[in-house]
Amino acid sequence: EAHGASACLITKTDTNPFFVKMREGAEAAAAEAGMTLRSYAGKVDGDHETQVAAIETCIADGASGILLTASDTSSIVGAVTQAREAGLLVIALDTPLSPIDAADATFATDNFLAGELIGKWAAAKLGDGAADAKIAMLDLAVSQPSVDVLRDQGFLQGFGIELGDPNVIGDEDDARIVGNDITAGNEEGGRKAMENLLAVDPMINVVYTINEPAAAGAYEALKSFGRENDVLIVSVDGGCPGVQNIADGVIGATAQQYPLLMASKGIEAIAAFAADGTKPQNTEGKDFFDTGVALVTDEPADGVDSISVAEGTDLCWG
Amino acid sequence: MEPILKGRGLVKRYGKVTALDNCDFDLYPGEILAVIGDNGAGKSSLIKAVSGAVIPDEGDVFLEGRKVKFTSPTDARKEGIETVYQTLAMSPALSIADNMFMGRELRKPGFRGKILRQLDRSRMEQIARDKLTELGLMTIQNINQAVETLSGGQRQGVAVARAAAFGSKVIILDEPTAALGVKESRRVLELIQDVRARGIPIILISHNMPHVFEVADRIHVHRLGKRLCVIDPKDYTMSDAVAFMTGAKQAPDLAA
Amino acid sequence: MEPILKGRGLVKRYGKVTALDNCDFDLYPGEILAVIGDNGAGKSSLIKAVSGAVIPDEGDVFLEGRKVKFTSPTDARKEGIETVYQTLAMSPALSIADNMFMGRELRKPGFRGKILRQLDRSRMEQIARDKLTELGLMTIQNINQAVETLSGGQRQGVAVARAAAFGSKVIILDEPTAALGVKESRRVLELIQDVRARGIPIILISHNMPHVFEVADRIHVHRLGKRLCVIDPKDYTMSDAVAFMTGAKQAPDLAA
Amino acid sequence: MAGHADDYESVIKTTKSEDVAKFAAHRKGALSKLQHALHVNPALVPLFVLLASIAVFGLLLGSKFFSPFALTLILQQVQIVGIVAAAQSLVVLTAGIDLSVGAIMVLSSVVMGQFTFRYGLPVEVAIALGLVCGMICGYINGWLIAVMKLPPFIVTLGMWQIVLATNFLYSSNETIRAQDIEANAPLLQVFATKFNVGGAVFTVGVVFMVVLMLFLSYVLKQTAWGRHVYAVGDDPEAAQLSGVNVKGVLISVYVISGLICAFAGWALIGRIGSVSPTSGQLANIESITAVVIGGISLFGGRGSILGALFGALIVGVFTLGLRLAGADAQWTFLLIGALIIGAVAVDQWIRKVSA
Amino acid sequence: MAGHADDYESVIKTTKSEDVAKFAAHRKGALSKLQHALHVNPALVPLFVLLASIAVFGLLLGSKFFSPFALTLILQQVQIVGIVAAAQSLVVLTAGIDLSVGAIMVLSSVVMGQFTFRYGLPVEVAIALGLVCGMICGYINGWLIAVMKLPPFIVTLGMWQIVLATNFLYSSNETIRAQDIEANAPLLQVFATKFNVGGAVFTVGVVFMVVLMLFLSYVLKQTAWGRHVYAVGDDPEAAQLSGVNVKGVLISVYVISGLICAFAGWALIGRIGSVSPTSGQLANIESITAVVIGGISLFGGRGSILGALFGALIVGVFTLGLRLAGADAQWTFLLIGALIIGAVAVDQWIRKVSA
Ligand SMILES: Nc1ncnc2c1ncn2[C@@H]1O[C@H](COP(=O)(O)OP(=O)(O)OP(=O)(O)O)[C@@H](O)[C@H]1O
Ligand SMILES: Nc1ncnc2c1ncn2[C@@H]1O[C@H](COP(=O)(O)OP(=O)(O)OP(=O)(O)O)[C@@H](O)[C@H]1O
Ligand SMILES: O[C@@H]1[C@H](O)[C@H](O)CO[C@H]1O
Ligand SMILES: [Mg+2]
Ligand SMILES: [Mg+2]
Repeated sequence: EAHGASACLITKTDTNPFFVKMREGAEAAAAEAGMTLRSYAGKVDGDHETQVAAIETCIADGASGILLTASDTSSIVGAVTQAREAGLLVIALDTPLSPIDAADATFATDNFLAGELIGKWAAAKLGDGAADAKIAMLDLAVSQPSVDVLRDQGFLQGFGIELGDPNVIGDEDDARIVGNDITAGNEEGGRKAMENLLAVDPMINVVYTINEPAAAGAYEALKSFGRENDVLIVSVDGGCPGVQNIADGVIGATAQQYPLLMASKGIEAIAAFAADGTKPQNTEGKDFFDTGVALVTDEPADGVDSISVAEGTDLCWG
Repeated sequence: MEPILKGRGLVKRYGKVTALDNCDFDLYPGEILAVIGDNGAGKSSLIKAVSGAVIPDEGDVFLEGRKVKFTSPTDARKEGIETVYQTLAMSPALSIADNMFMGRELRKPGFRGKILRQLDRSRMEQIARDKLTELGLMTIQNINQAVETLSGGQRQGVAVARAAAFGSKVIILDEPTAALGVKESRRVLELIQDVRARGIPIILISHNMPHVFEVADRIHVHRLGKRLCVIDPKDYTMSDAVAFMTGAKQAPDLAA
Repeated sequence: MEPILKGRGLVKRYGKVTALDNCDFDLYPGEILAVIGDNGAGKSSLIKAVSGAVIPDEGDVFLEGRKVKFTSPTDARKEGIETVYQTLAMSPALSIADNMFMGRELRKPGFRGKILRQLDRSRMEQIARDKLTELGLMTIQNINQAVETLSGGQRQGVAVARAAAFGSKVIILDEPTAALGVKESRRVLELIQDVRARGIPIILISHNMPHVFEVADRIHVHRLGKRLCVIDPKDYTMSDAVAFMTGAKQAPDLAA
Repeated sequence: MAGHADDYESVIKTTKSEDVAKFAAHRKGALSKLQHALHVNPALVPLFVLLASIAVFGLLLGSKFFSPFALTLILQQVQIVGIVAAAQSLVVLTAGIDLSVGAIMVLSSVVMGQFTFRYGLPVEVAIALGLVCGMICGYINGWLIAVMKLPPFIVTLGMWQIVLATNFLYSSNETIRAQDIEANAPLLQVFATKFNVGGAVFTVGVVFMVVLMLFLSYVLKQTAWGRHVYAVGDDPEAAQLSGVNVKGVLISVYVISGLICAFAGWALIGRIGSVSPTSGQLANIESITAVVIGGISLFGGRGSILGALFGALIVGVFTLGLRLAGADAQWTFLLIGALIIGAVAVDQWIRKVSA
Repeated sequence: MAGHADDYESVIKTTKSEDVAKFAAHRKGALSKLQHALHVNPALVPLFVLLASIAVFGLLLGSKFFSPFALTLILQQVQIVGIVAAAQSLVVLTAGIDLSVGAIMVLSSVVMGQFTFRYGLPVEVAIALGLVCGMICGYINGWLIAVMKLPPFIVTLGMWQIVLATNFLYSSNETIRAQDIEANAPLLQVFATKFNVGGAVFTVGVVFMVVLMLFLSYVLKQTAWGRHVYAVGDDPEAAQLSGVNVKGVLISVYVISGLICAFAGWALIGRIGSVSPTSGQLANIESITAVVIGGISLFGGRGSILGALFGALIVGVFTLGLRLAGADAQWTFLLIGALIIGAVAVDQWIRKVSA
């Protein structure tokens, strides 16, 4: 019986609506299972020390399990091992640890796959034009955290661009890439980065963005130069405002993830573990439990599976 | 006669140090009262306590018989008490004119002054220049010089000029001539006498006995944080005064 | 006789202001040289230029006939030139003893001093107390008091005591008695004479003519950034000196 | 008892009509005049650096950089930092520092947005309340600093966290989308309104930044309050003793700073279209950078507010210039670091030469 | 010519044997003694706040908080900030500020790791070079500040960006995994070595932090160099005039600060197991917070370095306490913000009462 047990949710930050939703999902599931939930978050993306301290606190607090979206996927392993040795179930959410089996289980979207989907879609949309596309890459931060790298590289691969080192952003030498800039994952950064790259080449026609706030900012920049209608913006997350932005023509397509699902599944797993020690199983054929990623667009392209904006709206933040 | 400015039972402690130890103090209308005493006797602390610069731990201050509670020098200035502190209280990076008019700037007449609240710089500069010339501070080459570029004596001259220009009820001078040259000191003494002639009483702290005996009407001798005695310079010699303040000689009763 | 400290053609400009205007300067062994002049005449600038506190724009300084280039007061101190600046140069938050021994702290004997580099606080405090007592600065209640809590005069006393304790070749005093009381000033004058008796020459800047005429062997009159003349106090009266320095009277030739 | 024997002081009474001493003026022509100009008006130093960097990038990059397009882009990119830097300058002139500027800006913009959309208040009222929100935050800062006498760094460090957390808690991190604002409350985006002046595109936000700076520059130089701000920054004790209401000045500075930050929040909505609680996280560091590159001393009391405008523009010129020159984000980050040091070194050097 | 008539000064010659003046001592018993103790040794104030907050959380949370595990956990959680705060304290005592501490720490740890793994150097050599790397960064800071006379805020702001970007560029954002380090270069993790003292678990890192603080406290109070650090922070001009080698002191302070940061980088490897180039982004703000909560004045020259240790611990106690009490992250940030202000207010208040 999980009643009375407690669980921890540790996110990268809690200033991102993605994680806010994740927390809401976890809270609802915990309430249902009669468990208490403590949530922790880093101050900024990449704030690794706060996550380590949070894991230690969970151990001190006597929690049964931890849901973790790691900022630094390999450095966190030491703390995670300590928690597991102390008898806690540790589940990685959204971001797999490295190595992936450092956690008891992983409920995640595949961020590389998410990038790949929007890359493929963009290439398909452009058709022959893909050969001489002009691409702006709007990334997250100079520190290049792992989501940043995975999505960026996934997009390029999906678009058909040869990668350099797949662990490093910006080392490709394909002439179609106008440049990379960083957005901090928000509107302000998105707009500025877009402007910078437009100044480099005003004829950019494909814009990859790390997330939907950055995409919204990029759109404002394009709009101020009157180019909002001839540029394809793609993004990742599938948050409700982001999906709405597809309907409004701001974004062409987004790869949708399901933070609520990840969180609720995670809580269920901890509840089960607390009750009788069972551990969750992986998705068939994968080394993690795939909560799925779906491409959302109203302009489906050949060879790329997608769902409509209407479906996306139903599922958004699901 | 009722003192214009009066202190009773003033106490000021700084941690373990007692700077004012139940000290009394009287300034009568129209007089020049000199305050003398050893270094560290508590003279500056006394005038800070009566001018609002420090709030005494105990004791009362009376202005024209009314009990007053100054919580800042601005309060005292509003009552017409103007003080030159030993540290001079100037803003080093600002100009001489800015410093002289700090807190009572002149604005341009008409629209620019009333609505745009624009300062009348040229008038302030002119007045500042005049006041300094009165004091014979003629080596100042540029009225817009920052105060921090003035020599020690020039700086002191500016502070004295400011007090003399604005004091209406009481003017307090804490060692106004300490850094001044012979010529400039003389001008300050003349200025002090001018001010008294205008009917404004003055408190003068000084270690210069000839100056004190030249201009003072009464001399308040301060020792170990309190008023030891008050003497009339016509009845005592400088030697007596020094002997009292250093404790070499028994002081007379408080009288005078 | 060769001057022990000599300046030739010294120039120092601050923006538009010329503080030293091709100034010469001589200090002879064993003498007390007074420097007098109006406020802003450039006296402090002169001694700063010869003690390394400012680097003159032009001109040379000679110590015992050798040309020296001091780039900081430490250079001058190493040569045995000790200066009390007009601003006193104290660290307000540190104690009296810390300030007196700043830059030449005493370490404990043996292991604790040599290896652990531990300071010998009690010895430094004892010495500091002795030096202050010599100066009659007896109102200081606590040798570990921070300098910022001292009265203006007490602070000046500490600075003078420091210079007198450490100067071995030349001691320079820029208005050392400006803030001092009668008793404390007297002690400083006595101290100056003691120091000369030890054979160390002294430069004394002061606006106090009686003091200057009492102790000086020669008087350097400074005016408008240069040496106007040098007079022997036995040949001239105070009135003469004041008249020269203020420009009221034509100065004699440089002689003396 | 005034009779001491040698009445040497009487000599002086005869010499009252002396003239102001005049030293020989030394002038070295044009260079010396430039130096003097720079010395008298230190805001010219960053202006000089700004023009030099525009010239360098212009030469390096040609018309790509030296176009109305690129140059007005820089203005648009620095507008938010520029406005916040105006607030920061006031605070820094009083020897303070305000780490909470960005948080206040964002909270104010969230208040404007949420009050309109969540509570359905008329947009004008919501904006007014957003401005009041900025002023309240500023007042709390000012009160703690002036009355409780706490150090500004600590107060605003604490307020930064408090205001930012409040912002996230209150907004639940929800963005209000640009399209919704455009449809329902376009006044929120008024700072984005564009107009064309000879090929160059300006926005209301840019004009606001420039006018604000000029206005504050006037106030600081030409009014009593302005002089008091300098005096308080220079030596608060001396200011107090010479009759300045130090507490009043400090509180007013922080309130005005809060108000300006709230305006920056409004301008931010114009710039990014939407209301986003995650913006402005670097506004404090960026505004301080602008202020210091602009030659305002962090120790207070020295510098001209126009310098901060030039400082913001210098950073803007470098950022865009380096991107155009092909530096990637990490290299740009590194080079901006070097620029910060370099610009201040040049400033220092010019001042020294001209001193 | 010494003969002026009234030889009033001669009076004094008879009174040489005066005693030190004694004012009536006023004592008010225990409270007054406590006040005096706090006044004389201001580091006691944050210690007092620390003990009070431990007591409060102990009462609130009971054995969950008041266990050897939780209490030693706090020590482990603050060790990095504590070590960096030691470096920061030195700099702040000279009236400086070092924003680059976190970046130097991370770059040094990356150098230690990469030199071992990328170039195959013996781990001892790599560690030594990492320490040298920290000292070089510190030297550059110190040189720019002492010799070029640039403001510390700006220099270290620039260096922060430069060092951090160098770190990212050099490391290609690659983490060196804990397992690899454990297998091949365990010396890198030596700061994580644990030992048990009566149920409480301490690590070498924690001991290092405490010993470092005690050592620096000795050096600052008992050596000439320490007094010079205070003098330079108090009034550099006065220090220069009274014979302190101001440049030398400043440069040495920044070099030592860099060295301590490099040690923090080594300790960081112990703490997180791996070498991660993205760590330490908040170390500057956190160390400054610790320093100021610890009662060291940002204007230099005042405060005790042990205060910084207590400051770091206060933040650690609050953070863990609030987490255990169930506050979520934003509420924790908000309350830590309030704590920062509150702790300094208490400090100020105690000092005022006892002044
Ligand atoms: N802010 C302060 N903190 C601590 N002690 C102080 C403070 N101000 C003054 N004192 C102490 O109070 C005593 C009286 O000082 P005060 O300045 O009033 O003396 P004074 O008579 O003006 O001396 P002087 O002639 O040297 O100016 C001194 O012992 C001084 O050390
Ligand atoms: N740092 C500085 N910046 C600008 N001007 C200065 C500076 N220091 C001194 N001056 C100017 O140089 C001139 C000479 O100053 P100095 O301090 O040498 O005079 P002084 O003879 O010592 O005067 P006093 O007797 O008042 O101390 C003055 O006009 C002063 O304004
Ligand atoms: O990993 C997370 C999520 O996937 C979400 O997109 C928010 O930003 C990233 O940091
Ligand atoms: Mg005094
Ligand atoms: Mg002088």
